[in-house]
Amino acid sequence: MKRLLIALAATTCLTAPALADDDRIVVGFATAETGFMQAYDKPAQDAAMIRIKEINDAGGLLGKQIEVVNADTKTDRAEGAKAGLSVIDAGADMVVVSCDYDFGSPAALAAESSGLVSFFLCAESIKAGIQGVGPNSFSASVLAAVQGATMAEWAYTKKEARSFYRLLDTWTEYNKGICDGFDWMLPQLADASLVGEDTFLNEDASIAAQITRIKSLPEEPDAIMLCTMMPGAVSAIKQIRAAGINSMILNGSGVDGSYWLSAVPDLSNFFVPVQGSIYGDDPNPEVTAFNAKYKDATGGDPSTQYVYPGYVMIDVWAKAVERAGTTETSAVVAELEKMSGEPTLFGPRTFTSEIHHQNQARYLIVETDAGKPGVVDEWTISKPIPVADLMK
Amino acid sequence: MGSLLQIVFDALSLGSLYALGALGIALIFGVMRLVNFAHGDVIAACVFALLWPSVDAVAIVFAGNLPWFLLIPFVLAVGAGLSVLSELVVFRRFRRANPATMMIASFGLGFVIRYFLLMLFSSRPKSISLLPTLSQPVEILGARIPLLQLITILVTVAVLFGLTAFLRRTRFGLEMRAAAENFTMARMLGVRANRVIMGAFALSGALAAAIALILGSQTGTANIMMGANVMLMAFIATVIGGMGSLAGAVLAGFLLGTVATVMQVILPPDARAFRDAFVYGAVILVLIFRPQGLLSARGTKERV
Amino acid sequence: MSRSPLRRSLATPVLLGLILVAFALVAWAVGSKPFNQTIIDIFLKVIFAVGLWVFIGNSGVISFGHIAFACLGGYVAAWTTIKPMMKGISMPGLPDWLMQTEIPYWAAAAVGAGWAAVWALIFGAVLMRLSGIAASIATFAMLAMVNSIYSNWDSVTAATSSVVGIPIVRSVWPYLIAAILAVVLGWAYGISRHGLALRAARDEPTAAAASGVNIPRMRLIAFVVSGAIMGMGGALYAHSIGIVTPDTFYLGLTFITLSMLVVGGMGSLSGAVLGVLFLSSLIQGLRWLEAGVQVGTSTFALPGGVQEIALGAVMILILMFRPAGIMGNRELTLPRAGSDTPGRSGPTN
Amino acid sequence: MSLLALSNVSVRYGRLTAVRGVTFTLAEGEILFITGPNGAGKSSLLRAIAGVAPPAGGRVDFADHDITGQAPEDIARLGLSMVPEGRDVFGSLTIEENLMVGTGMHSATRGWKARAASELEAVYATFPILKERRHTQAGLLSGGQQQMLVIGRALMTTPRLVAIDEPSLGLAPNITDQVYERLIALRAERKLTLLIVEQSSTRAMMVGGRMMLMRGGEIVLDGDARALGQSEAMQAAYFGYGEH
Repeated sequence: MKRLLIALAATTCLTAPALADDDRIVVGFATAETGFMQAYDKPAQDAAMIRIKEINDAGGLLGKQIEVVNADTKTDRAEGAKAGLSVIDAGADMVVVSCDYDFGSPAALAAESSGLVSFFLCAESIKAGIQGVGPNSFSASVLAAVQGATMAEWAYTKKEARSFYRLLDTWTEYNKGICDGFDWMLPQLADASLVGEDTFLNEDASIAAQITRIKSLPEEPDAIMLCTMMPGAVSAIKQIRAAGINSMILNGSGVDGSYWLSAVPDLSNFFVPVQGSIYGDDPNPEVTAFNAKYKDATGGDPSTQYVYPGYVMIDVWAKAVERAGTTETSAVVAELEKMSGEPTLFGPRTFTSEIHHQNQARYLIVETDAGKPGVVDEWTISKPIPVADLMK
Repeated sequence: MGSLLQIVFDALSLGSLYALGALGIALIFGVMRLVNFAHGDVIAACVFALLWPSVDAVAIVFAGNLPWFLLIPFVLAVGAGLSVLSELVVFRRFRRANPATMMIASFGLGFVIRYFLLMLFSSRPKSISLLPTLSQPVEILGARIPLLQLITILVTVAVLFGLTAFLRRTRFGLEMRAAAENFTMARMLGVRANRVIMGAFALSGALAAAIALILGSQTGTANIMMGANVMLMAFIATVIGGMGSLAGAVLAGFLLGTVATVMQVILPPDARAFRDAFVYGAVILVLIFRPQGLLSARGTKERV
Repeated sequence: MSRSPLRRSLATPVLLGLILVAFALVAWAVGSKPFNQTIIDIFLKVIFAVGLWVFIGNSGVISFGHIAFACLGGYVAAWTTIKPMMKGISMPGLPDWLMQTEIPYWAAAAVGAGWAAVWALIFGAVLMRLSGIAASIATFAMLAMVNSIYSNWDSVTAATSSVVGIPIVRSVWPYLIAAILAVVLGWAYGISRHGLALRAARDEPTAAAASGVNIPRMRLIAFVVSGAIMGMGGALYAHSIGIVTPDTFYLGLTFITLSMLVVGGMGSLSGAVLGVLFLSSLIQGLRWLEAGVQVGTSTFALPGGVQEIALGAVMILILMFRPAGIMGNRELTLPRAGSDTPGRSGPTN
Repeated sequence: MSLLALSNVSVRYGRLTAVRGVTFTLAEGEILFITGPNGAGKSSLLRAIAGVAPPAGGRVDFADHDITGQAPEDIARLGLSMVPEGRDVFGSLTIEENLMVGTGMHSATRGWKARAASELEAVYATFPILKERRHTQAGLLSGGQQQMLVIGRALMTTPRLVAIDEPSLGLAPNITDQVYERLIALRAERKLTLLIVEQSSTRAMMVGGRMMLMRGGEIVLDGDARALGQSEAMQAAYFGYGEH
């Protein structure tokens, strides 16, 4: 890993733009190496590097070694645009951009206007793709709405939840996406009802008023759909449980990971959808093998499921390049759009000319019981969420 | 009845946080006309002091494992120490600067602290189980109140009483109150400027640490931005209360907490997201009708 | 004295304009896309800092709220330049006539300036009655209010989500023209009757009030002019990266622009412009160091995050040793004939 | 041996020079009145001596220490007590608290509490109204009472020199008399040195002692108060006849 980093650093010299030539395939990472997004971009990027190394070790892509160039977005939009332009100047054939749509899109737009394929590391908004960037942009993750819909349908079917409470943190689009998917699914579930809803802000020091509203319900809801993300999520969960509310809590993937569980000791009845398990109990043994490989490369276990999309990204892109026989944008995009249920380590992936994102996906359900998370089930929503509903 | 009581507790506990924050800002403003934007970052730094620097997702708890009777003094000392250090290294050299320059300098300092924490700990929020026994609910007059909420209110009341006693009954408190009102005059009476200012910074830092302990136990996370929201509200409370007036700052802190809680309760769901817009609108209204604040400190000359 | 005061003070915008042109020429000569983007970013910051200066520098009241006007301008760009079909999806609540509007970016910048000016007039009419810290806090409350509304008004601003589809302008020239326009506007305001009266009121409030200067009204005029400049900057900012979100125009941008103004020296227009150029160069330099610099055979790189820490430290140091900023209330002018030092015509405290 | 010595002291605010090249000495136990019209630089001179506005040039010695540019609190601790113009009472503190603020500078010496208590009684004896309202917030006092308070507060620090800016401002004439009586008594008891700024020379002529006249930041006359007060030169200098 260290040698890899040195190699990366050496290729990062922004002042000497290299010209693209046919002997090299260059992947440009315009991601956050510093600032807030770094904690989200780096793990997925490490996973992407693992897949790149695997491909290079196996003889490369189209017989060429994949090279990497980096530019730091500093978790800043204006810097993001610059970073995108830098990696393009450095000869990137494909541009990888920051995990979050808001922070990744300036670089993706730069790639789009240069006619290059761009991939969001793990953005979960419908905009991270055709709708928000252009026809050459993709996301490696699954839509947030699918997470909300998955949790609603699964809790209804497997846990017989009938009364739902919806608590939305209006801080980000990701949070709203989860609740949008939940809203789409709920009316399709016979005799399931929404008994109340409320909003809060991630940075709120206390959500006591919101909790009081839940407690004033005639009876505790079966499930609380909590649409939020870190860091406010921990605070909200802790305060809900501290107030003595024991309903099951449904979440998006953003709260996956055991690193924060010590904050809410003995947390139970808590459910998260994940693309793969970091807890060593994934039904697919290859995922556990990947986790070991990740540990070798980075020195630590994956801390959340958001490591995995980085691996999937290089995987599907490399397959498309291989099939197209070139890195030329239109050919690669055409091959990607042909993928339907393409198997990957972390579930099948589908891209169409209408949507470059997953509007239906297999999710593992992780339950945290007495402070111990573990995979308890697997669920795929009964039908994909229509693009029209996602765009509303 | 039960739910009304609950709302009262919600408002009081949120107000407590704002009041403690406002007090920390007003203390320093009083003695040196500095609006200290680094206060929020001192709060965050106090929480991170419990952890060992590492950029891994899992927090390496270090001082956080101390028993409570050591943990609390430790955090208070960190807050006070960091705050005094900022005065020694930075603010001491701005005594003669105008308040705008000082304000920007304090922002610069906050920036440095924040990015230092970011470098050591990364932006990923770390979870810590601080004083976990406080997360139990308790039953009071038919309302189930989280124990921590109760403790927050009690601690705030205790801090307020303690601080009042300190300011009223001790010589240092007397000097500090005199200095807060007219710094130059106090110096002409032999009050040592550096000592009083350092004292104010130490107290303010300890108050930041108290907020850090409450926020840490309440949210279970250490996050580099965690002080920002409290600080902004506290900052506003200080002004509404009448800059330099400690009683006003506390009063306005509770008022803001109450307004925010009540808004959350009475606004219809669609408007709830706009809660903060209403709160800030109310702030502007208060300032229009009482530009000097609710309780303006008598004799405090404003220099901006 | 042979030259008139007007002609002498004319040297200030001309010199500042020449410096900006020089930056643009360097960008054009280097021809690197990211460097070009860096220069665009600097020009945008110049617009913001000059906008801030028009109000803060002349009135002496610190405003934390001006980025709200940039936000208003940025969203005007989104409302008026995105293709109607895309707007229908992301912002369905827009009125029909606005939905159908599609104007070029420069027109959007002008409309953005006008829209921001209107709101500056409305907010200003209320806020300008305040002074001192109360005024600063009220402007901050205004920023927070605008941010909260734009972050939640789903149908018109798409709430917190990025509004996309704003045509991106990557050429450096329009930004150069806008920055020079802002400088000229700021200069013209500064030497106008209103600007002079407001500065007099800043330095000698009692005397000014006694001589019949209506301070709130003078401040309101400055507020509106500066709001318009900020609105123009906000619209162009949107065109420089192609997206807008409410949190782009919040505390981060507020503090960086304010810092640039204070470091440069908020007493003078030259301070506003040079503060931007100085801090931007410093930031850029530190970023290059962070990315790694080849020294002989070894690469020297600062650890990530050092740039921000160093920036904060340098800011503090400058303020420590030059509390009135780099320019110390002086304007950049041509040296006067004779032995006089340059820049004596600036406002003094 | 002089207690206070100024040599060539000047004070500037920005480009404005308020005091230019003032030189004089003041012996222990002496009483000096500085008079002069508005804007003559009297208050600026006092502020420079007290260390509030450090002199731009020159040197100030007090009690064998060079106090030029020293912090106000250090100067106060050497025994120079200053009563600035404008009744700077601590409005939210009670009268008694106001009086006690300055006693803290002796807290390192033995028996200071007892001495502070006896000083307090002495001040109360001079101004009984202060004792009556001892627990009232100082901000609620009338102007005259505030003036008594600031003078009393200065005396509480057992100073060697008291510098007072316009002690009679806003005081009823009979109270002014009491204030002066007390000051003169203290001068006799403890060899207290007095430096008093008054706009008019009337009081100086009544009390006697030394008088200086300031104009345009400079000392234009210096001599015995009674002799000077009656001279033609005084009138001319005060109003600046014959200069323009």
